[in-house]
Amino acid sequence: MPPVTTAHYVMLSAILMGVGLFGVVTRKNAVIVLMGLELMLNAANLAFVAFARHHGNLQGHVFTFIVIAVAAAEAAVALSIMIALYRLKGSITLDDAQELKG
Amino acid sequence: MPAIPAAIPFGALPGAPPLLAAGGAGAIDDYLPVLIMLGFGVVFAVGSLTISWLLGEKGRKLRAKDTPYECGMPIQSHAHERFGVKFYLVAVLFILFDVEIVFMYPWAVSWGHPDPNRGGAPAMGLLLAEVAVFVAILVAGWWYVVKKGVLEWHKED
Amino acid sequence: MDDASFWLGGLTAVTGGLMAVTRRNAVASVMWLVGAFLGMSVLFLGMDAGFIGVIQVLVYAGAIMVLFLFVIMLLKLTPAGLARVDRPKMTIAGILAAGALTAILCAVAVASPAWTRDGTDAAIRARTGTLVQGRTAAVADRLFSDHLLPFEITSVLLLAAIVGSVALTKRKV
Amino acid sequence: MAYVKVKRRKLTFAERTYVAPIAKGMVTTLKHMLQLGGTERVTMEYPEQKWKLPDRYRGAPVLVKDAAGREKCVSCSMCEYVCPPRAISIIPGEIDGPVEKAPKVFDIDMLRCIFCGYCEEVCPEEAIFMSEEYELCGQTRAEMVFPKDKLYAMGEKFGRDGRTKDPVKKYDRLVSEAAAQGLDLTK
Amino acid sequence: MTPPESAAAENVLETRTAPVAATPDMVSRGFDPASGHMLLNMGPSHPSTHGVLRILLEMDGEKIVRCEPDVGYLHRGMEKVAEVYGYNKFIPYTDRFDYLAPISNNVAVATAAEKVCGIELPPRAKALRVIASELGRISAHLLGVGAFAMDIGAMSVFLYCFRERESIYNYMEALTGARFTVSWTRVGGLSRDVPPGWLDSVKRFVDGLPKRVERDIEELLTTNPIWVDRLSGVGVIPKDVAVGYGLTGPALRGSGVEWDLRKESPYLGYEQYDFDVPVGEHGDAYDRYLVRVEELKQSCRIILQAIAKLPDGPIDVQDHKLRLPQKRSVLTSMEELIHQFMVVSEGPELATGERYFGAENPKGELGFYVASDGTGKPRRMRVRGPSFTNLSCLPYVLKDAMLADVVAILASLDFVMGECDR
Amino acid sequence: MAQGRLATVSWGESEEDGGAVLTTVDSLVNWARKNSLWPLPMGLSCCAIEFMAAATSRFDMARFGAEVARFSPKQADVMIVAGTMTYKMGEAVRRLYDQMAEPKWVIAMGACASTAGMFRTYPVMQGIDHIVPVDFYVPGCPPRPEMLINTLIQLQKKVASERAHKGLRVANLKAEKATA
Amino acid sequence: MDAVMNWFGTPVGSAVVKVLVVGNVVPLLVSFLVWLERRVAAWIQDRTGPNRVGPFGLLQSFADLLKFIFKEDVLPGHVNKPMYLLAPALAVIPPLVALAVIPFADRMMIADLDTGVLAVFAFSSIGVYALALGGWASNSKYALIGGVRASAQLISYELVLGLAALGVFMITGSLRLHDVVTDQANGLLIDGTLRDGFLPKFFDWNIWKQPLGALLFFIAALAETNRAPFDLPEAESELAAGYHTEYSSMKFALFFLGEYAAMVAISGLFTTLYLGGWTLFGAENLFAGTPALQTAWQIAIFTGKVVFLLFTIIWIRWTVPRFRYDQLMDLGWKRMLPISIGWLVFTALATWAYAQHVR
Ligand code: SF4
Ligand code: SF4
Ligand code: SF4
Repeated sequence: MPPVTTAHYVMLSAILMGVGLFGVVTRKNAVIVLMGLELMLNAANLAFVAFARHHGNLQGHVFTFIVIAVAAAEAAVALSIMIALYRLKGSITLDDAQELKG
Repeated sequence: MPAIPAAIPFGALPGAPPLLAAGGAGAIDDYLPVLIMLGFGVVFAVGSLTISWLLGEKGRKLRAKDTPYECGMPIQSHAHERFGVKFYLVAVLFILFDVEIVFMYPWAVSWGHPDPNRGGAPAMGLLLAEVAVFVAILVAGWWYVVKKGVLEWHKED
Repeated sequence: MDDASFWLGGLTAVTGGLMAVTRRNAVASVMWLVGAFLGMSVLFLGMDAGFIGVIQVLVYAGAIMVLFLFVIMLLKLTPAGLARVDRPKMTIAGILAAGALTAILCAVAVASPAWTRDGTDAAIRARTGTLVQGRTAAVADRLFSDHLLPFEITSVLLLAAIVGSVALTKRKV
Repeated sequence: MAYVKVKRRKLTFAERTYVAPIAKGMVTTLKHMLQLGGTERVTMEYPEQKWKLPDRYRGAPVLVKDAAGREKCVSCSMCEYVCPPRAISIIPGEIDGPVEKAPKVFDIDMLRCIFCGYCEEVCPEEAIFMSEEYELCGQTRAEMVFPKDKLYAMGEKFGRDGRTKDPVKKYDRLVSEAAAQGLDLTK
Repeated sequence: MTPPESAAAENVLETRTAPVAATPDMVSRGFDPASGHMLLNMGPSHPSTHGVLRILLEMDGEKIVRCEPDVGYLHRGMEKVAEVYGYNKFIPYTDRFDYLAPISNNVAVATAAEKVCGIELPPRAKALRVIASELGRISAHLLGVGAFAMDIGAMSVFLYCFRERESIYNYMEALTGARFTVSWTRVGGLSRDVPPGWLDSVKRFVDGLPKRVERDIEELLTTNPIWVDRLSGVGVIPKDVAVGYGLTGPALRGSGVEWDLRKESPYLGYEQYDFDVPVGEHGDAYDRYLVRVEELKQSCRIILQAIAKLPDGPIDVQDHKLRLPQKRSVLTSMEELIHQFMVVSEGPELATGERYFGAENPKGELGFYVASDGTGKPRRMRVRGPSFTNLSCLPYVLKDAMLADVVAILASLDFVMGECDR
Repeated sequence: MAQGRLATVSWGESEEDGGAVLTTVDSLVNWARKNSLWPLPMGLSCCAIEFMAAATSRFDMARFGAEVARFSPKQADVMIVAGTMTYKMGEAVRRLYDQMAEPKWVIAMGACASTAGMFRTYPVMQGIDHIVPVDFYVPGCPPRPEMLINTLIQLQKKVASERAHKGLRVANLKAEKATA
Repeated sequence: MDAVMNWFGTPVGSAVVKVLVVGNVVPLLVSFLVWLERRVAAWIQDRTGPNRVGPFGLLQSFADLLKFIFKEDVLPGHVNKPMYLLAPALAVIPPLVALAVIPFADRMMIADLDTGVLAVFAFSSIGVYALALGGWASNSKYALIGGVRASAQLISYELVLGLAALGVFMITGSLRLHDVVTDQANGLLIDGTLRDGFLPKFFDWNIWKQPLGALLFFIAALAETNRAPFDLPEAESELAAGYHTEYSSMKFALFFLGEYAAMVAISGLFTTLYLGGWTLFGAENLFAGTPALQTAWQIAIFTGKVVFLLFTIIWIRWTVPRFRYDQLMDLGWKRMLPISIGWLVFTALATWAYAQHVR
């Protein structure tokens, strides 16, 4: 097997990004969509750290750290919105949310 | 001015290099034993579940065994009913505060170890100021939560 | 070691992620995703980002996913509930979109010699002098000196999130 | 009158912090652990040690015979009548000799018996007694219905000096009282 | 060899794997499945329902919206038994009412029967009955407090309480021959007098009891903030509500109502003793706990006084229509033998009349309404079980309570299902 | 019949079982089972108080490892029915019995559980063996705590003489597969 | 043969050996602990406790364990099977893994991580899933309420745990647990001179420098391990057996095991953070000449401290009543959280002042 290079990490990151995207696009359940999003964020983190290693500095690490924090905040708020929505509508499929718009 | 980095209160000597602290090795080497332990744990758990499945007494299938315990009565309504939103709020607050605490840990390391040799370490005064702001915001969040009565269990949300 | 960790972590992460987005049962999704994050953590460790690896477990697997689990338990998202892939058109679209994205990114990665040829350990060490070690103290020093502002902004963001979620979920504000 | 309001003490700050009262409680439990101050261990190692039963203890009911080995019970059925759970069933025997009829069948269903002692209380012949036996258990119901001979055997074994072993010997007394009047009942 | 019952059991095993549900149809009783409320079934086999009480809770999240107690899991047809078996044979059954203080029930039912025909007991019998029923009260309150503590998690206190109760069991055993199903009283007297040395050892025990209670119970609970917080303000029953539901005993006095039959309508010479009756102020679980602990100590006082001035004399009314004759005389005198047969088979002859008598038992007012037609068996005997009445306030106290408080509230009411369902 | 302590009923380790010799596996399994009889307390009425007393300081059932009362039937080994069982209660008892995991035993503690004792009345089930198989009947109303502990010891003996390995799933895997 | 021996010399090999040793000692320790719990409970309650199985009843836990193995393995039809099976496994793995980071003698630990305590927290945070899943998958009301409450309790006190421990690291300046221990073993540095000797070394323990922190940590640790007075998840009498109501045989035993293993782990962590780990005021170097003996001696010291802590935890359990759910949450969020933040600020200011003073 060839030695693992930055390219490998980037490819892995891309695959994970794809998986996340797949979840986001196909799933109707908002909670799972959100999970897909978290997966995509993580894929990005992976790339960050890979680049940090590639460039021999810690910027990526710091950045990832902060991204994780932001992800937590994002998850909290997004799920809160869902709860509020659920209380309003009694379900949380995304289509219902679209109705809300109109 | 003592020879030892002074800012470590009550006196700490830099510890001797631990045996397994792999000098030049990467993080994965440090963590490998943990992974091994994890593997052991998995084997242990799965193993004991399997063993008890194999060695357990063969029981008869009874309809009653497939109903949950409800003090000996038939179930009254489904278990997965709606829960107080309180629990959810606790979880939300937990992750937010948890993240804040996670930020504090590296800060504590910087704070307790302002080794001049390490280069680029922030000064103590700066650190103090930073954390003051941070803690103030943390406390503000906490105060808001308490004031909103989120943690009052006797009141419905 | 690094290579093994890549394959192990990568496999876990991808499997976990795939399972997570395709499970009918939302709770199963959460648990698969937890698995994916553990794999991801192994990947970080493989890149000598020990601190990030641990934080990944602590925050993602140990906190954020707990929140997801709570929400699912709270909202009765049982298997018979809502969690279904039931939009065939969207499924195809999803596969196409995801596939395209992945393919493009992979192609870029493979095609870039900077990442392949110069991306090995030896090459990086030769280029930067040393392999960067994401130890706590190092990350901390960077965070509290150069990246002061993001740090404080994050705290404000967290505060906003607290206020936001409380305001959103509490009925009587 | 003598109604008093219960006092509800306000907890002091030290008590409010949980630490002080818990520490106090821990001292108490430590005393118990170390058996200080009248808190000795009271466990009785049961199968080896046994509780000394008081004289009046009401164990399983048993039948006794008199000194001459004659059945005292006359099947008067008083006990059968009074027994609240109706644990006793008697089939009277034939009248035989100077004493009245002895029971042909005398069963006590030990699983029914509630050890109330009413049978002992009412028996006009002092034929049935509450023994010291309490270590009974059985795997079937049938084996716990004790027939007459078993009850007599238990009477031999578990009768107690104060009560069953030395009951008022009615028959003997009747004999002696009659003898005083010049009659000989033994014939 | 195998009795038919066991054979039946085998069959049953094969055929009855899933018993048919026989639960109340909650929907017909106003439960709305769409409300999102949860129905939680507590009991009959539940660690904290003290026997076989069953409560159906309709809950909104953690809050109880409605509560339906379901009693009768221990209904044993006691009143009917009394009508068939007569007064004396009913006494063992009264042991099984409030089985935490059987001797108090014994005393109550015998006194009730005596009241019907206006029998006056000899003073020694009265005093002994007082001693015994106060011992019963101590033992009941010890278990009440101990079980309360156990439900709140202080397991050790429960065992300390039981340690003290064991001593009471010993005295009961020495006095009556059984640990707690004593069957001690008879209409018109007692079955046995106290054995030698008994009074002294009871005195010694009662002397030291308050101190031990302070050490083992109060020290661990009364000022423990966990305990106080769990109890105070929980399950509040205001005065008027308590009176309205007809609560009695510590449950009533915990709400601050000054009512104790030993003071209000003294029987068995309770007026001769000097004792206090504790009452609460707030009517919450903590008050009920305090009242019990204090009552326990007051009982010790009563016992000491009663022992101090215990008169000599007979323990029975000397009436062969009521009490069994002396065994010795039965054995020798034909007349006495006939009396014996009559009393056993006909039962004690009481006057004709109807009368209610309530005794202040550990759980509250244990009342007997006796309708006597002059024979040895009551025409009708109605039993007023304090636990039943005390439990009737459950829907009130549990409404709007939190699920977590249910245990504390139940334990503070301190009921016994044997007496509730009878 | 009437020799010796009445309680010591001997179990047919020899004749009826065809002289079965207990294997080492059996003795190991039985050793574990008999020393860890966790009760499922069915404290229905007065006898429950004596059941509790058996667990308290003086009698201390814990000495035999049997103090861990589990209210969840799935975790208990021996159901101790202590008290009067009414027909109304019977259903619940039976359901709990069914929910217990094998191997399980039942002790009918007290006159009421064994035969209904003094309650020959309409609401009371005349003995719990109408709905659950009983291993041991304990007379008494209530039985002394010692009596219960004695029964527990007898039950231990009974457990020790059982043939355990035949019941284990490993021994039945093939048969299970065949039926499936 | 040599190859095998050599492999044991490699980091991986030695790690495997240690894992096997620790992994097998911990269940042993747990069984001892269960026995201790039952005996201590008995002593407190004037009883004898299990004394029939083996000497002093020491084999009691093994009998229980074996019984569970041979008990019918009920897989009820009403549960969500994969999650139902996953929960007990998740209950037992995290504490085991957390133990891998704790040093039990000088340079003796399975993994010496530079994230140290964070790693411990990270692993133990996975334990929440055991309770939540156990309750949820059981599909039973008692279990569900129990599980949700238990997990809410766990996460709430995780915060306090984290905040309380922070003070130690502000002093030590390293998350590495080995450093934390060595930092407590030097003696006090007063006015720039290092005071050696028994007393300074005694007062070098973090429990003296961080008394309130230690107390908060200890209380939070009780809550994290579901011990009295925080043992509501499984002992709250209104919920029967709580989240593991529906579990039988080995699955239940695994919950049990996991809980006690968590107790061991958290006691080990407390010992490391506040009680000087394997050190004993210099006495830990008694056998400096013979490394093997020295290590054994240090392990003994460490184990002694841990057992003492475990004993204290048991002792508390049999003394106090239990909190109510809302009181517990109030205590965590409204009292311990602000107090620990306050303590944090105090520590920061104190160390800062000290640093200024020294400079
Ligand atoms: S003791 Fe009572 S229940 Fe037993 S046989 Fe005698 S009268 Fe009947
Ligand atoms: S035992 Fe006594 S009461 Fe019973 S039948 Fe015999 S003589 Fe009569
Ligand atoms: S046997 Fe006696 S003590 Fe036991 S439940 Fe029945 S009546 Fe009560």
